[in-house]
Amino acid sequence: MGRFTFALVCTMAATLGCERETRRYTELPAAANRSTAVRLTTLQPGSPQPISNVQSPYQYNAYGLAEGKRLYAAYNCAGCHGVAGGGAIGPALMDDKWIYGSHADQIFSSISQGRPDGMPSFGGHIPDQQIWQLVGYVQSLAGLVSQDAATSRNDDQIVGKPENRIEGTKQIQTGHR
Amino acid sequence: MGIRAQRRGLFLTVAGIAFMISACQKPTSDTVQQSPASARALSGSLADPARLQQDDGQWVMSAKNYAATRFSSLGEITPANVKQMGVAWTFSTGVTAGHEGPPLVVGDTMYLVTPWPNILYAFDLTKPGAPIKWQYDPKPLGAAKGVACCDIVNRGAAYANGAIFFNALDGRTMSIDAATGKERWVTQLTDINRGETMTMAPLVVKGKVFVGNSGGEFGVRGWLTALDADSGKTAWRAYSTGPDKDVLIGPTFKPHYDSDRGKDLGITTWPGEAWRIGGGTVWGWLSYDPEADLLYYGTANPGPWNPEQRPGDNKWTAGMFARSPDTGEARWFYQTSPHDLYDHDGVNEMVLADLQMNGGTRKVLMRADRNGLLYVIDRLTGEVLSATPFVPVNSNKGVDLKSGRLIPVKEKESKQGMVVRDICPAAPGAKDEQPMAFSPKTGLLYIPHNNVCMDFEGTAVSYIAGTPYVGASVVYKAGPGGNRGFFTAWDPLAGKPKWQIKESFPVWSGALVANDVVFYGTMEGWFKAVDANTGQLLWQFKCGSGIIGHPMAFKGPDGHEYIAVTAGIGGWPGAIVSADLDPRDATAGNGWGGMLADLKKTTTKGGMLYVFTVGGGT
Amino acid sequence: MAPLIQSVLHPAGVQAARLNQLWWVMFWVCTVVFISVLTALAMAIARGRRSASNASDATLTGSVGAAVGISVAALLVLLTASEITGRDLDALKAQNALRIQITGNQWWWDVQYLNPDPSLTVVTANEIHVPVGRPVGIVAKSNDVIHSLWIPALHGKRDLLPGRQSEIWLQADRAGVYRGQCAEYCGAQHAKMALTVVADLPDDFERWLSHMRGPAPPPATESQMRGRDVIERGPCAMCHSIAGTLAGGRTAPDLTHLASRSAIGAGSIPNTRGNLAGWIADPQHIKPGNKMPATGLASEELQALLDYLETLK
Amino acid sequence: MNAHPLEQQKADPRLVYDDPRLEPAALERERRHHEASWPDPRGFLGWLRSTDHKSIGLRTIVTAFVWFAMAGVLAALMRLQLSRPENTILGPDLYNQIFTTHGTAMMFLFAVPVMLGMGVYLVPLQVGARAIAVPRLVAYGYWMLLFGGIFLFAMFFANVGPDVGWFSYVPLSGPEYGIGKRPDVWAQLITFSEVSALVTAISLIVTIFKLRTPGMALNRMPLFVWAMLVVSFMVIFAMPAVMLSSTCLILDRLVGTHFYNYAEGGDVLLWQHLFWFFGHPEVYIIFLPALGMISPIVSTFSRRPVFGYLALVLSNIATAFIGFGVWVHHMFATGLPQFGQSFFTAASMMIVVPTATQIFCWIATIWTGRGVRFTTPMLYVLAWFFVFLIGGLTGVMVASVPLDLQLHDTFFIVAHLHYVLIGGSVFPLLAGIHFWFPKITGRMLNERLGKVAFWLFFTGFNLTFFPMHILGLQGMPRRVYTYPAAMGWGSLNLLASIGAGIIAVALTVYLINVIVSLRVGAAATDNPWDAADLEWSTSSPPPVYNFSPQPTVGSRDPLWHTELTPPFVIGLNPEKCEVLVTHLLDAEPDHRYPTPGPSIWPLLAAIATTILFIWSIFSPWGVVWGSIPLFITLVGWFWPHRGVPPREMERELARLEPREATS
Amino acid sequence: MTQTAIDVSPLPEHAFGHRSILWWATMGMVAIEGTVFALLIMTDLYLKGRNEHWPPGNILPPGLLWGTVNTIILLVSTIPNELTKRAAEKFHLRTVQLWLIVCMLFGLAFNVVRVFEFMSLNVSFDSNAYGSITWALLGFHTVHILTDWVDTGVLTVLMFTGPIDEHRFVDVSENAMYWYFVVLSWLPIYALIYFAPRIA
Repeated sequence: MGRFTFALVCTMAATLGCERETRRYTELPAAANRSTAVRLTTLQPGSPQPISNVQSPYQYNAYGLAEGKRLYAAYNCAGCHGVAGGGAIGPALMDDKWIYGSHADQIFSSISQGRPDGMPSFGGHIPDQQIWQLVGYVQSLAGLVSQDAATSRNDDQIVGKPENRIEGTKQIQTGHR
Repeated sequence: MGIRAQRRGLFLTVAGIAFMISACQKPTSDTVQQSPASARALSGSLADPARLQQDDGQWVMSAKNYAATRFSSLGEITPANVKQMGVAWTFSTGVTAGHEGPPLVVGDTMYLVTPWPNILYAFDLTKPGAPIKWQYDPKPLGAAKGVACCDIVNRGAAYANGAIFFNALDGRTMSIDAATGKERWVTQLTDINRGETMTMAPLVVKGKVFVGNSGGEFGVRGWLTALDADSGKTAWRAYSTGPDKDVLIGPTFKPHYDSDRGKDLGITTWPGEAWRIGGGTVWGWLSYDPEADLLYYGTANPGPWNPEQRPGDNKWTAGMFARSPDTGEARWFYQTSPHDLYDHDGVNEMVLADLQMNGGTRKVLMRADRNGLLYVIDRLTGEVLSATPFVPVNSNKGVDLKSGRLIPVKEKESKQGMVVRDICPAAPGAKDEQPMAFSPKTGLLYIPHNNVCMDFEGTAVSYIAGTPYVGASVVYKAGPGGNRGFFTAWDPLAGKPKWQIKESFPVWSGALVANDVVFYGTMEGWFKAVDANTGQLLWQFKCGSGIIGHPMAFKGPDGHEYIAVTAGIGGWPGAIVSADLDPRDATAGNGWGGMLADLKKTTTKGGMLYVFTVGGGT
Repeated sequence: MAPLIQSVLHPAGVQAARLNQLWWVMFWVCTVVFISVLTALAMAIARGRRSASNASDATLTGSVGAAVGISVAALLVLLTASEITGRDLDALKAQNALRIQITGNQWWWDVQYLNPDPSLTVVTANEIHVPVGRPVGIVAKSNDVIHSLWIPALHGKRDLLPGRQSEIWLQADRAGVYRGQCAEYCGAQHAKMALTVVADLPDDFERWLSHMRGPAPPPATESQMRGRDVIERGPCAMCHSIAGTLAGGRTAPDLTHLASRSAIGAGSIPNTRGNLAGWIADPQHIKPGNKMPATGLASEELQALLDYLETLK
Repeated sequence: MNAHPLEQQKADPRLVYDDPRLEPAALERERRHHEASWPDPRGFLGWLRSTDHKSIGLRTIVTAFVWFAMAGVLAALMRLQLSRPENTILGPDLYNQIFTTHGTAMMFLFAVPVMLGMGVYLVPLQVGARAIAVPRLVAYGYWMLLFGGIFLFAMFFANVGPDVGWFSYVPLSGPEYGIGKRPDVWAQLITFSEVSALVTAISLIVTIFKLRTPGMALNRMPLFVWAMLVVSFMVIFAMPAVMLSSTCLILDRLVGTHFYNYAEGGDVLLWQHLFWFFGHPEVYIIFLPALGMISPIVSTFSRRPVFGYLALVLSNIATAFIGFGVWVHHMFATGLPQFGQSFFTAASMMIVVPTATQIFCWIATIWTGRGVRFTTPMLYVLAWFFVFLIGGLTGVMVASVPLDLQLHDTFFIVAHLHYVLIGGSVFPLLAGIHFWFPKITGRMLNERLGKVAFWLFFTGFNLTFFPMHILGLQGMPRRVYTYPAAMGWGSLNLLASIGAGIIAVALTVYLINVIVSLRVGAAATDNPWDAADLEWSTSSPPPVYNFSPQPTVGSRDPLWHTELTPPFVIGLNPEKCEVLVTHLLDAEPDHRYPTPGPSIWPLLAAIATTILFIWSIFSPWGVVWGSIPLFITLVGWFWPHRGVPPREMERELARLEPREATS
Repeated sequence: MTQTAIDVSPLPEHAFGHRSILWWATMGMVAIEGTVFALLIMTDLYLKGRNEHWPPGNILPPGLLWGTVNTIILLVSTIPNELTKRAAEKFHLRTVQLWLIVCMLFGLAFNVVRVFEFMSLNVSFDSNAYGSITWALLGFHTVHILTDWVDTGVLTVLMFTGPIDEHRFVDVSENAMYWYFVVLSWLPIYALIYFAPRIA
């Protein structure tokens, strides 16, 4: 018994020790803590810090974007934002006006946290991974992702240009309407 | 231009209409007219809406009267002098959403509910420029905007016994003291997390406030609720789907057609538990026949739009109920669109009138339905007397008068995953909620309506509470002729138009008949006056924004006739502008994007109340 | 549970039996042809080695012609057999048939038992029950790509084509459990898209069907209640349906009677509590590429969820 | 008739006797002259510029075998994964890429090209021509094959390997479900290989029609040439279908057209119709050349002319015609009306008749031959009878609509198609390589190693694929990356995987034999097998100009009928590398034609085309901008080097014809 | 035994028409492209059969004007084409040069009108299957017109700059042949694009 306890304590100490002695200069990969630095405005006191340019892990990933597109329909996003992102109950996603910002982390927050004027909060209802996929797809609606990776048309009624033919939007406005 | 029938004298054999009921009685309006302003207000505050509705000087409910005629006999404005009409005063609501519904005038006060944030304004009409007397802000939840399908509109308030009743978007009905603006009661009726909102204008009958929910595009289970006007407590609630006891179907239920008879049809005409999320909301207009003591209202579309997810007749959606206002018991039901294929809600207003038909007087209700047919129905039994298409229709072949059923067209039926093209009328229907008016003088219905067809693809959709439950990709396009709207004077007896005005955009404003002049607005922002008999354009005024509001007429404290209307583009079609949608997506705004891209270049958003009078000024 | 039967050579229904018959006709005729030709070849080699004497060209032409003629005759036999079988297969269509609509999805089967009375419709997934001795008309559809429904013990394949609708008629003549599988390559998890077919005696079948019409039973214990909460408030309801709860998703299999099914993940693994837990915790490990994400439920939530799911008989 | 002097009248060739030019010394002089004049560019640049059909044909064969080897490695990986149930060596994503790339490479980069490559090498020799017609086009075709293959495998290694099956059914390969660029890679590979095959087919047809040496009337053409002629026509009429369908697919994916979008009026079965309209003839495109190789081998090693020449030719043609009428038998499971079922069952079974005819003709040949010589090529051919019979008979089963409903898309089909394609084509091909190796390289392949390889291959092949028939009947579908242990398919799969290992060993032995024999093999004589066709009349390996002097023929088996020594052809100008163009039917001399020399432009044009094809996966503008360099290279290609300036030409014309000047 | 030989030196060094190698190679191309055209036409008819209305929805059939103008241009262009061919076969360099330029002008006119044709189709290639196949038919034919036009252009330049020998005249003759193919293949496509939507 004593020997067993000793071994156990040693093992635990060893594991803890390994953990403790790890010097992680780089914290977690950027993707994991993206949502912390979300800003909805460029206006900052003092000298402005750069707006985070965290990107969706699926920005250049065709599979992730296609999954995003599937989820956009599966989670009824299309019902509010239009089949091709033209908007209906919710604002248009294909134009250059992004009320809560067009950066990946801003969109992530909008989906995850919800927004006060009617955007439901999907955090906890869908896994973060899928939110990131949606982020990538939503960006593709406004031409903010690589055209090579963007999805093409669906085998459905055609109501707008396929995402891989949407030219990138030049000027993105952010802010409340 | 519409057809001008020569036999005008012949069909003006209108025996009586609901309006006439009031006309036969000793008109209270005379006394009201003579009484000083304060007296008018007093008499108004004491009066029951059943009596007030007969007073053409006031406008105490959104449809003007229980018969929903939107007819005012005030005759100061005539085809001859309407050209001199000008703006008396205006008021900016500061709200940029669509302004549906009319203001009310009770005594010397005008009441106006804005779209969300649903602020109720009272204007003192006795003072120049009608300053704000008080305002009431219900502070509805912003999140409610996310579950309002077709812009964050409000279709008006109702007045009774010294209180204004109206609904806030987040599902509250409230009673506000008409004189002071103090809250009497507020009742929370819906849960926005389930997608339920409220946009309709309540109706007050016999001390009860009738309200219904909205959210047919969110898998809401529709209902009509009667609230006690004094306390706000629920008197009864009648669901539009589910077991008979929920629908308040009992022994007194005597529908005219076989297909509406049977036990628990609200369950058995649905697959599985689809009835729990089956729609049939009550967001439109209510009418009331005091003589028969029957309340009439329509139930909206079944959800989702994709009909393949809900095989069966989907009772009791997309139809109309007659109920007792006291107990809510259903008396009869008629389904305009059994197993609705195209979002053809049955909520359009029902105009009550007594028509001379087949040698007798029939008590009828008339409804210009979304499915393109103008129904004339015996309002005591629910029997369809006639159903005539008033626009080009290819999605049905009319009604089989024997069985009462709409005859569907096979090739226009939805096939999930396939685009079915050129369905006429489209989802917004030949006519949506924009109410028509009926003139007992001409015997004509004045119908503001659409000329819209669509391509439709049903898609599988998940029910996720609080998210849209539609399951369709739709694209609207102009119907035959290329104009997207009409303003039609319809002869219900002859079953054809008397005259017709083509409008470029859907005519989404309500209609008003003020004696011989008919008023309506267009989405470009023109407020138009036309001759009730000929349809000749008499006068028009360009408002600041497109008009989807409902014009109303009243007599000011100065004894002059006024016409009021709200401009402010929005609503389902106008959301293209008001919500700044992107028409490069043809489905933007649930289908309007493809058709109304030019609306963005035509008008801008912004709500404004306009009050006109002959000569203008005060 | 009976062993899974997914073999052309073990027919359990009239259609498959006819095909099995045809197979053996083909097999024996072809075997005879095969042996004859090889014998001829062997004789030719042997003869050619023995003597260099040439038969006359006319004789040869006659022999070759005769051989071709015999081949054609054998072919006609097979053609006739095939034709007869084809007609027989078509003969099953019946009025009183059970109608099932099967819709292919990547990578699972959506099943609906159709009924003229819509409220008697039954929705389930990945497992069908059929009554023994009664024709079943299956309406085949697809929601995404082309799949193919194949239950070898009962019948051949029928493609599930998007934008089209096809039919297949079959009948089980022996009670038992038969396995079907998607036969048209349909993407990443084509391999794990199986369908369990249970052939019940007619009474059992009716009992099963009427049971299936009911909603999920209400949770009885606290843990089960918590489990239902996890479904309704958590990620499950976004995709799955359970009649009687708020869950109304249609992008994933219906779970109303999940516990009565024998397998999960469209035949990927047997439906046991442990497997179910593993599946929910990390479905991508068991069926890589399938559309169900890891949901990251806490273990306490997972246990409650399992408690509830086990009640969905 | 006011004929222009330059418009020469058809002049008759003269039959000359006792001409000084016929002295052996003179003939040798002429040979030297050819040797000196026919360009044989050396060095790496020369290799890039070469337009010699033997050089291109050989490198096509070698390249195709490289793709064969790579696709074979992929096959081995698949067998490794399937060797036991629930195996996790390969995940579904990789497995699906592997089986697609395997199928695609085997069909498009190996089977068709290698057969056409054999044709390019052998046809001009067998018809007695000095060169192939339109050689630069053939060179271009080779480069397209090379770049296409590099493209496919490079993409595969970059994890962009196609994963939608070699048939790429929509909508799985379409814009919605065919995610990323993987299906585009497939579709463009098709374009590469089709362009290559089409230009080669044109060249072969023209060669066969116009360059046959005098005396080789159509009814004296070797059967391999007949097979290549029929196949080339099949290529011309079948391949456009898949080019069209894959172009439509790319358009659907890239710019959003709706050919296959059922929601917008397209159709998913349109793809299948177009694909199988190509896909079924494709099988015969692969199969007929193999039959063409069997005839000379059977004939040579039975030591008699093949029996039933006319029947064999007609069978070839009949197969081609029927082959175009049975594409629907790949679509039985989609649900056909009863009438269609009967029709396509009958048509599909009918194809047995020509095939049976051929088999019986060969048996008759052996029967009446002067004893079979059991050389390695002959062993492969005899094995062909065994395996192809199985493949053919299972084909009959599959042709029956009802039975196909059970067998379709199962391992039974995998077995069937490998018995038909490997059995039907690769066995004769390996035989053919053995047979013609001396001609191509000048060295004999080692018979002993050859026989070892043969027996290993024969055993391994049957061990691999025969169990698959049973697996299919036991219900194992195709294209699955794994299967549950409970299904009981494990042991047969293991057996098949072991068989696959043996095949790998067999092919390695074969390869070793080739490499070793190339270095130390016995030197080959001109006609080591004592065969009958013209290619055996020239040296091994043949010179650039193939023959000097150019032989003519007087019978179907020219080398066996030397008693009718046919005359030579003389009078072709070696300076201009002239070939003799003859008449279509009876091959009478018509005119002389200078064959275009080596050129770098086909390579440059192929590079430009490659850029265009790959660019067009990413942007439709790739087609527009990419066509500019292509245009430039094509102008460079066709810009003539011979001739005079127009003014000079005009002067010459005026001098030749004063009348014209006055008019 | 006396050695005999066929002396082919008296034979000409070139030939026109089906005697020439290039003619057969061109025919091979024509066969391939003709097959593609035939398959495109089959595809069009197949899709037409799959759709209830052709064109679907309220799309108007293509405007007849430009297509008909182009058909006329094409048909008339066969006259200079034939004249070029005949001149080439008689080695009339000047005449060949002249008619080649006329042919170029016809081609130019055709290509310009083709732009208007595309604009009057009343449907986009990405609207629906009808639009896709209609654009594909017209587009594929345009590619032929364009390439043959560019080809003729190169040949024209060549006939002015040299170097020239007899084979260039054969080239001109083959080029004219190919133009006939382009013209002939247009006629069924014209009927299909412009009249099939008007019949059903």
